[in-house]
This record gives sequence, structure tokens and C-alpha cells, in this order.
Amino acid sequence: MFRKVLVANRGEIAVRVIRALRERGIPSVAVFSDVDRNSLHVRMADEAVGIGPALSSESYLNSGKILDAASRTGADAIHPGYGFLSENAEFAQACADAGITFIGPSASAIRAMGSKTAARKIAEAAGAPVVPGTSEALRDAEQARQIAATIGYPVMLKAAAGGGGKGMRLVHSEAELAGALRDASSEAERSFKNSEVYIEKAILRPRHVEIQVLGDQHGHMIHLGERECSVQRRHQKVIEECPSPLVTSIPGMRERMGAAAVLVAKAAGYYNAGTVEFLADDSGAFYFLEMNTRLQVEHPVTELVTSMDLVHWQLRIAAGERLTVRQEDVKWNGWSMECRLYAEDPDANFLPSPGRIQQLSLPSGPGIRLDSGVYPGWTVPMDYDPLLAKLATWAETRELAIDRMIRALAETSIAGIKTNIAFFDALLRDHPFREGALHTGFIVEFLERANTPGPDEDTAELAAAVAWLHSRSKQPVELPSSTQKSKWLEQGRARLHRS
Amino acid sequence: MFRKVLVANRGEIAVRVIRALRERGIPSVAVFSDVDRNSLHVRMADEAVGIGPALSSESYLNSGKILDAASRTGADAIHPGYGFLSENAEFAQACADAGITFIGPSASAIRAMGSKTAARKIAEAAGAPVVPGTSEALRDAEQARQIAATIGYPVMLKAAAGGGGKGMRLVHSEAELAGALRDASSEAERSFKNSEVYIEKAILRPRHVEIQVLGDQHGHMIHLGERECSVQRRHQKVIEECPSPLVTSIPGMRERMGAAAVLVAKAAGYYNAGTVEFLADDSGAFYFLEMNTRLQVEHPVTELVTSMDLVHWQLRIAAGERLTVRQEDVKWNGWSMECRLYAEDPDANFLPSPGRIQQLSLPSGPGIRLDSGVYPGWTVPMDYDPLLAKLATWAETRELAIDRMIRALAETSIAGIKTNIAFFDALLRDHPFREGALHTGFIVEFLERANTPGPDEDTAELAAAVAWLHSRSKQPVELPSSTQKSKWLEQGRARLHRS
Amino acid sequence: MKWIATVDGVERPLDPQAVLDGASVVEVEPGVYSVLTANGASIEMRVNPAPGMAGAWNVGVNGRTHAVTLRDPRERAARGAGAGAAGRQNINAPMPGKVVRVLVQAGDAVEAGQGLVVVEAMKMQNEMKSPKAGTVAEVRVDAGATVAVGETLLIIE
Amino acid sequence: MKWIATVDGVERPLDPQAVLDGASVVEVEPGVYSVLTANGASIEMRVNPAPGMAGAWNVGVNGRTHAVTLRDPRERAARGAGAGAAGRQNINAPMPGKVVRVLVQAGDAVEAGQGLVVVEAMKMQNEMKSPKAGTVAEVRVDAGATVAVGETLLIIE
Repeated sequence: MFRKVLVANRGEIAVRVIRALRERGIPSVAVFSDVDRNSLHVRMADEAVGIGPALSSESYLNSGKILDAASRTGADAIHPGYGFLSENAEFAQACADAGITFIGPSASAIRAMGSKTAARKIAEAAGAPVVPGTSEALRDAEQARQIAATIGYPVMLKAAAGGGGKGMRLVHSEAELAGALRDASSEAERSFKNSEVYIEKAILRPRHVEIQVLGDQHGHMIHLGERECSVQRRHQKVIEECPSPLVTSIPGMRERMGAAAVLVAKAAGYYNAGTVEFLADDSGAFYFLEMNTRLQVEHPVTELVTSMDLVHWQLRIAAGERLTVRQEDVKWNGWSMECRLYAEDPDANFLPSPGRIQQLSLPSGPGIRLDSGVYPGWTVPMDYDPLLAKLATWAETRELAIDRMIRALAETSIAGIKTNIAFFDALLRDHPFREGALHTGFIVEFLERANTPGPDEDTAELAAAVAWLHSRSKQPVELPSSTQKSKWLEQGRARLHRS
Repeated sequence: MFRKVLVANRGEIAVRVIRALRERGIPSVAVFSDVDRNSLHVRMADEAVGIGPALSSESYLNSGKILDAASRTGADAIHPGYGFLSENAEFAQACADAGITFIGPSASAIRAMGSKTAARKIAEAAGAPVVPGTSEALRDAEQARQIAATIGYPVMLKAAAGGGGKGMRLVHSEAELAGALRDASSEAERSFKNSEVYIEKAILRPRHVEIQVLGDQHGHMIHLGERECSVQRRHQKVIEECPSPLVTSIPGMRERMGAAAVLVAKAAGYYNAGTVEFLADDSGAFYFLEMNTRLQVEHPVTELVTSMDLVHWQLRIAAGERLTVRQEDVKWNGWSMECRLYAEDPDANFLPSPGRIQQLSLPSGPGIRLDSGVYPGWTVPMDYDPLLAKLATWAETRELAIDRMIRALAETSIAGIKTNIAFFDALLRDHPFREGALHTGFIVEFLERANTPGPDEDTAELAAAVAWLHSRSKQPVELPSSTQKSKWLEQGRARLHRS
Repeated sequence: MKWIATVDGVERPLDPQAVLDGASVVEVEPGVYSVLTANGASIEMRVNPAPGMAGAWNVGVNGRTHAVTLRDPRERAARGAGAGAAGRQNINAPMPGKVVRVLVQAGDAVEAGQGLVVVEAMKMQNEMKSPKAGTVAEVRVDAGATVAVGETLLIIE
Repeated sequence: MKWIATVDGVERPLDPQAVLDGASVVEVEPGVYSVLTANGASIEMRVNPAPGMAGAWNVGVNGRTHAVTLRDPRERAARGAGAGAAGRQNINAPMPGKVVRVLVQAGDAVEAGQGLVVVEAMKMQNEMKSPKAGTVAEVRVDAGATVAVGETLLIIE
């Protein structure tokens, strides 16, 4: 196994990897930008190296600085987490050239899957179903118009180098096409320094279902079943679950999707953990979308249902060990659901909400897994993505996993910044959600039908009264004019004096 | 299901039950003594009723007050947790008489198993192996001497109404017998208001292995396998695990023990969750010890390995539902270990350490389950037992469950009071422990061989320097005389000003 | 004493002492109150000051957060909705972040819905649009500036 | 400045500023320090005052707790081990709790190992035994009293 592993990431995923390293007795090295000196991953690692300014391109995305930190600390392997350098083939290659193990697939596999158009060709050649459309970047609006006319509207424009919804546009008619292409292309250029865009038939009300694959360097590859991630906002996943309500309802669908995913991954010479994403419709038809050549944010739900630890396996596979689990050994047990807790304001169009966490209560108890990157008093920086923590539940059934999540959310409080906790609470009580009637436009429709009623009379009155009491206690003591001494006031005050 | 359930307990187990109720959508009622107004279970319940002074006999053990609280709040069921009234047949009967469902076995089953001597007779009659000795309370020292001579020394004296090690004495020779009997008897009288003591052959270096059983009110009963709880101190369990290193090493042992446990429980007309305790030796021989007619403190390790939720099943069974799980459906998956975090001082003979929790950090991440009854700022009262929280890990193997526990303990910090966290850390690194060479005298031997070395030079120096920095920062700012401005001081001070 | 409370936008008179009479209220953690009401309900309330607004609180109850303001009725009732001069409208930062682009200059004529300034935080760009047709009276920020939530970026009149 | 530090009973001279030189130390939570040493190690230290002792700290590092005292070497070195009078020995409560039984009276002669008083906390009784043969000089507590850790229960001479 490795002598020392550098974790080239931050936030909850860096914490996740550091925990796995500690469990295997491997020293960990954190890296941090200037605004992350106090971050949880720095506190938890065995060593920590500053790598420059907040701007990612000058720190977490700077492969030179990362490799330098590895060589200075004597790390012989690097875990990239997700995002940042995790799907950067040049970085994977640079690691190899420096004699450092990149904990992930080979540079060539990343490269093969890194362009959506190239990946699409590989998938087609491997026999996996793909959405009708081009595998090549569009030359111009005229070509787009011709292809769209052939495959029929609506169509979807997508950045070839894309991810996370950047550079994507849904186009309903020819009139919108040229403008949408221009927008998608410039957004792709800004986001990925690559303006290439391709076109596909849009699947309406599609479901996002993905297959987790895991393979070793000796040619053995298995799949760990699916996750459904249809609940998205602006093409960002918000709730993920394993298994999928759709897939469990259609006999043989998991096996078919799993086989297709393994075919695609093998065709790319893939090893380590990876995810093959598909669009699916309610009939059970599915189409290859892209492959994520890294650990996925939502990997915990698969871990909870299959009892396999993906990060431990990533380490073992990168060290050259054989994957000793056969496909027939993989069992899916119960149901798991994950909510991504974000620093954002659901009441203000989900605008980001960085800032200081003034008070923090986190859930625990049976069936709860929390992967958090925050602590009370920490200031969530404005420079990185708003993911604070991932809250996952496991239970025997989907219904109980949902009810357990509602319970866990009620135990959760992150004060000082806005979060989407209350949004989840409302969504998990939504009838169509509980029915499993999901699709990628689910949240848009949910927000239209959701009407969160104000608090009832008693709660509103009590909340105001407690706010009043709090405001009194935080000022130089100012007694209310009432002569009556009521019980709450004495107790409240006694408590305040004590603390 | 129930309209509303009163939880007749406090601490982590009350929290555990309240969580299950919330997950099933059932309103919960907490009860609290005067010193527990601020306790976590009161904060988490939907309703809360004060039931009197700290002294248990005037609050948590007072069945009249509990029943009164239930009737005032309209609760139609009571969950007793463990301890307190959980194994009190009169209370179970009083609930039935008041038309309130007691979430547990029938009063008659509690009564049948409540006396160790009576339970022993039932077990013998059911065909379960028992330790040679009496089933009847000893009349006097002379009778004890005769029986001990027959079964041979060493012998064990035990309180008939006992539990938790109270009223137990190991006797190596006839010379010690009379005194030990007197001590055991008076301790039994003090602890249980019942001075009856019986005698058994002492099994040397025995292992404590228990079987979890679960049965419905329709005659169906299954077992969920074993837990090994050999790591005890003063007859109190400290670490529990599922499965048992012993049982997994002996083919068929789980099935034999499980069958014996089900026989005994059925003979008592048992339903709901219960535990049949055995002593076992390394050859795989086992002897019925007693039955605990309630939920066990250590139930989480069974839940983690069998994927069954015992408290949810307790509620469903008490409501008359059928246990739909057949014996052949029960699967044991991976390994789970639990450490009981106590407010006690391992460096001072494990003396209790109540007081205010000044700072609290709790572990999370993959494979961690935490059942806690505490929060930062709370004052642990001196009036109840010192259990603060139960930390359980799950992993594919025992070795990884141990290493994960070491990782989790390192994330745990409970400041302001003494705890046994560091003790666990040392014990989990102990070679015989890791080998699974357990017996009920394990901790005594461990404490003899354990030598916790002092901190290394660097750590000692750094700890002292940080304590110095802390002491500076808590006083009116007093600058060090050095003219040199070093980085740590600026940062430390900047931080302090901010918060 | 009577107060005027606003909870999630709904105004009501409030006599906090009367509301709390018979209840037990304990601040169990900083800003976290355990309330046992007179009829036995156990309710936990988490009170935090609303950023940048005196007399305004966010109160978390059962996973939901309610915006509470308290006002002494003897104070002047209205605080004035705008900045005084009719027709002038402040464009305020909706979130803390960094100004990435300023799209207009002082004196520019703007249409309703026209983009004015782009603020970025957490990899998300938010374009502030003009609420009405008018003229840019003042631009208070430059590209690259870090702004707090509620800070005025520019003024349209 | 130089100090005398005692860590887990081992005394050493300490120049804290020299030790911390080149390190980055941040109090990330109250009493919790994130230390990055000059050679890059990340160490978390949790400092809490030792109950009832000025200048004494419990410092948690990697799950273990070290007892640290700091002393200015210019202070008088010895603080006096006992209560002054030779031969008098205080019997102090080893834990906070309640006195359940006082087994002796002032003036009683006691043997070494004889039980003096029983203190209970958390359902555990702890019998304080006489450290030597002697006479009970003073009994300071009655049955039923609540005592703090370190509080003197009685004195043997």
C-alpha cells in the first residue's frame, strides 16, 4: 500500500478520503488555499501544505503546485476527489511521469471519456444505446439546423468538454436554435476553455440513472448497480438514491444497464471507480450520456446499499490489488437516499449563501451517514462550490429512508447562513416524490406546486416571543415592566447567567 | 399503530426511541426529573412532562407518576427503554390494567425471567444447558458450603433479582465463602430490595455471548444471532460486537445457541425483543445465564449487521403486527463494534465524572453510528449512570471495524469531564484484543499489561506551548516580551478577535 | 408590553410575556431555546440575528426558518420604503460575492430588465437586472470588488 | 520567556514562543487549536482548564489527554505538598457526588485502610479509606451533602 497519500481536494470529499486513509493506517497530506487554512480537511489531515490563493486556478487546479506539495511531503500517491483535477488527463499523466500514483483511472481512459463526443463514439462502438444526434462538435448553426431537422425537436445542445450543466441548452424550435448555440458555446468556452458543442435529441421528462462501475488493473470489472439522480436543479443533482425507483420497477433493467456500463468502461480500458451516466424514460429505455472518470459525489448511497467501501477499493486498486468481489457477490440491500446540503437560499432563487456558521447541530442515530466538511464557527468561503455536507439515510424500504431523512433534517441546524434544509423537508413530503415519479425537471414542477404555508398561529406567536426573549438576553439586562415573575423568565435568566 | 407513545426513560435510549417514533410519524412524550429539564431527550420529544426529583425512585422508577403522565398526555403506549421500569412486571401489569400498551413482553414473561433462579429452571426444562449449581436461593452459609463442595471451587454467588454485576461474588475457596455470601446478600438487598442469592460453578475465563431474540404475539419467534460482550469492567459491558469472534470460529455454534435461546424464550411465553445471555468457553460449550426481557443497550451492533431495526420492530410487535421475517431471511453482513462512552476517569480507577461538557466534537462519516444523549454545554448530572453515548462502527471485517473505531475515537472529543475515550483507543490497539482472545476478565489483564507511554518530546512540548498560548488568550491581552512577530501569534490573535 | 411582530411577512400585535406565561424556556445552547409550552409541547427554537438588520431574527423551528421582526409600536411606524428621494432605486447585492462585471456606467440610460452588474459567489454568477427604465445615477462598485449581502451596488433613477 | 512545564508528570523547561516559531496556530473552535508545525504536520489540540486548578490544563491530542501545568520559574518553587501541619492528611472527594455515609466521628482512632466515608455518583459508591493509622481530626461533611471533586471531606492526623 502507499507510504503517504496527498488529497488534492477540499471540503467534505477531502475529509472522506482522509478518513479512509486513516482507517488503513496511511498518513494523509492535505493541501489548502489561503482561505482554507481553517478548513476541516486541514484540521483532520496528518500534514497540510498551503498552495496559494483562493482562486482555484492558482491552487486546487494548479497541477504544478499539487505535484510539488506531493514531492516535498514524500507522498507517493494522490487522490484527486471529484471536481478540480480529478478528470484532468494531463494531471494524471504528470503524476505518472513523476512516479506518483494517481488514485483513479489511467490518463488515457480519462482522455477517452473526457470529450463527450469521443465517449459517445466509444459507447456506440461498444454497443451501448445512445441518444440520436451527433458525436462530433457542431461546425456551425447551419449544420445544427440540418441535424435538428433530421432527429426532430426538441433537441439538446451540450458542451463537448462539459459537466454540471454548464454549456447546455434545451431548444424547442428552429427559431431558438442559433441563439442557444451561441450561448451554449460561449458558456462552454468560459467554463471549460473549449467552445465545442454537440447536439442530441432531447428526451422529455427523462430520468437520470447512472451505474457505478469498479474495475482493477488486471482486467476484472463489475458494476454496483444504479443510482437515480433525477432530482436536479440547474442540471446539478440535489437528491440521489440507490436503488432507483424506476429500475426496481422494471425486471432486468439493472442487469441490462450494468452490462452496458461495463462494456463501455472496458472499451475505454477503464479501471478504478467510475460512473456511467444514462438517460432513461419510464418505459425502461436508456441511453448512454457520459462517463464520469472519478469518484462521484453521491457514492455514499451505493456504499450503504452494497456494503462496499468505494474509497477503500480505490486505494487498493490503485495499489495494484485485485478486486476480489465477483459480480455475483454484489448484493443490494435496502434503500439509501442522500440530500446535498448547500449554502444557498431556497427563498431567493437558490442564491449562494457563504458566511460564518454561527451554530451547528448535526443529526445522528440509526441509519444516518453524514459526510460533512464544516464545523461550528467556520466561515464558508465564497470561492468554492456551496456543498456543506451530504446527509444520507439507509433503511429497509424507500418510504422509511425518506421518513428517516425527514427526521434527520429536523435534527439538523446550520445557523448564520442560508441552507436548503427546509426545501428538502418540503420536497420529501411531496406526493409525487414519495411515489417515485421522478424526472430531471422534477424540481421545476415541484416549485410550482409547492406552497409552503406560513407557520400556524401558535408557532408564529411563540417564535416571535422567543426572538423577543433572545433580544432581551443579548442586551444589557433590561427587565420587562411587568411585575409578574413568570417561570420561563427566571429559568431563562438563570441559564444565561450560568453560561 | 399508536396514537402517542410515552418514553419512560432518559439519556441516549430515550433519544433512540424518540427517533424511531418520529420516523414512524408517532408523537412522543418525554418524562424528566428536575435535573433533566435540559436533557436532550426533552429537547427532542414532541411533548415533555416533569415527574419529580432527581432520585429515580421518585421519578423514573415511580410507576404511578409515569402512568399519570401517560394518561394526562393521552399516550396509549409506553416504551420503557432499558433499566428503570423496563423489567418491572408490576409496571407492565399496571400498564395493561390502565389500558396502555407496554412496549415489551407480557408481565408474566417478565416475571418468569425476572428471578434468575426461576429463569434457570425454565431454561433447564426447555433443554438449554445451564451452569451446574442451584436454581433456588441459598438458605444459609451452610447450604452454600455443601453445594460448593459438590460442584467444586471456584464458585460464583449471584443475586436472584440481580443484574449489572450487583450482588455478585467470585469465591475461590471455602474460607472466603461465608463473608462473600454476606456481602453479596446485603448488596443484593440494597440494590434490588431482595437479598436472595444463589450459587453456580464459576466458568474460568468465560466469554459472555448473548442471543438477540424477536417474537410476535402470534407465536412466531426468531433469533438475530449473537453479540459478544466479554469486554467488561466490574461486570458492566464496555465493548460489544456482532458477530462474536468465538462463535464465528466454531461451525454451527450460532445455530445451536440461537435454537437454545428461542426454546428458552418460547418456554416463557415471550414476545417482543429480548436477549438470552450465555457464558461460553473457548471450546464452544455454552451455558444459559439469564434472560434480559427488554431492549439491550448494545442492540445497535445487531442492527448494523442484520439490517433490522429492533425498535421499529418493538413498536410493530407491540401494536399486534406479525413479525414477517423468517429465520432463514436473517442474514449477517460484515462486523460491528460498539464502545460505550462513559463519564468516568480511566486514570483514577474509572471513578464517575459528572459535570459540564465544555466542548463536544462527535465523529461521523462512513460506517459510523452514534447514539448520543448529550450536547455541548449540557451538565451531565451525578444522579444517573455515566453512559454518555454509544459509538458503533460497521465494516466488512472485524479488523476494519476496529480501525474505523480508532479513527472515529480520534474525531471524538468531550471536554470538561473525564471520559474513557483514550482507554478505548489503547484497548483497540491491544494485540490480544485484535486477535479476539476475549474473556470477561479481559480488562483486568489488559490494564496489567497496558503501559500507555507518555507523549513524545515534540508532542509534550507543543501541548505545553499551546496551553500557554491558550492561557494568554483568555487573559486581558498580555503581549509576550519578544519583539519578533511570529506568524502563529498573529493568526491566533486575529482569530480570537473575530470570534 | 405590546410589540408589533412580523413573522414571514404577516404582522401581528405581540405581548411576549403573555405568550410565554406558563411556559418553560431555557437557552440550552447559544441561541437555541428549549420551550415547554403551558400545554406540555416541547418545541426547540433556534434564534439568530438576520444578517445586517437590527431587530430582525431568523427563528428555526422543526427544520423551517421563519423571519421575525419586532417593533415597538411607539416608534414611528414607517421607516420609508426607499432611500428617500422618490424614483431612486438602490440595486443591492443579493448575496455576498465578488463583482465580476459592471455592465453600465453612470449616466447610461437603461431599460427595464437590462443587465447592470454581475456578482459571483460559489461558482455561480448572478446578473442584477434593472427593475425599471431609467438612468444610472451612480455606480458604487468596480469589477473585482468583494461585496456583502445587501450592499448597494448602483442606483437607478 | 522561559517557563517550567509539567506534562503528564514530567517537568521540562519551556520557551513557548520558540516552540511555536514557524508554526501556524489557529483557535478554530473555543479551546480547539489547529496547529501546523514548521515541518508541515497538522495537529489538533484541545485545551481545557483542569477543574479546580489554576495554571493547569488538560490538552487533548489524537484522542489522548495530557495534563499540563505551567509555572513561572520566578515564582516560589514549591507550593507545599500538604496542608502545612506535618502529619495531618486531608481526605478529599475523588469525584463530584453525594455523601451517602460517614463511617467515623471526630476523635475516632482509625487504622490504615479503614473506611471513612462513602461518596456516591452515577450509581457508583466509592469508599474513602484511611491512608494511615491515626485519629480523625475533623469531619467536614454530613451524609446527604453534595461535594465537588477535590473538596476536603475529613482530616486524619
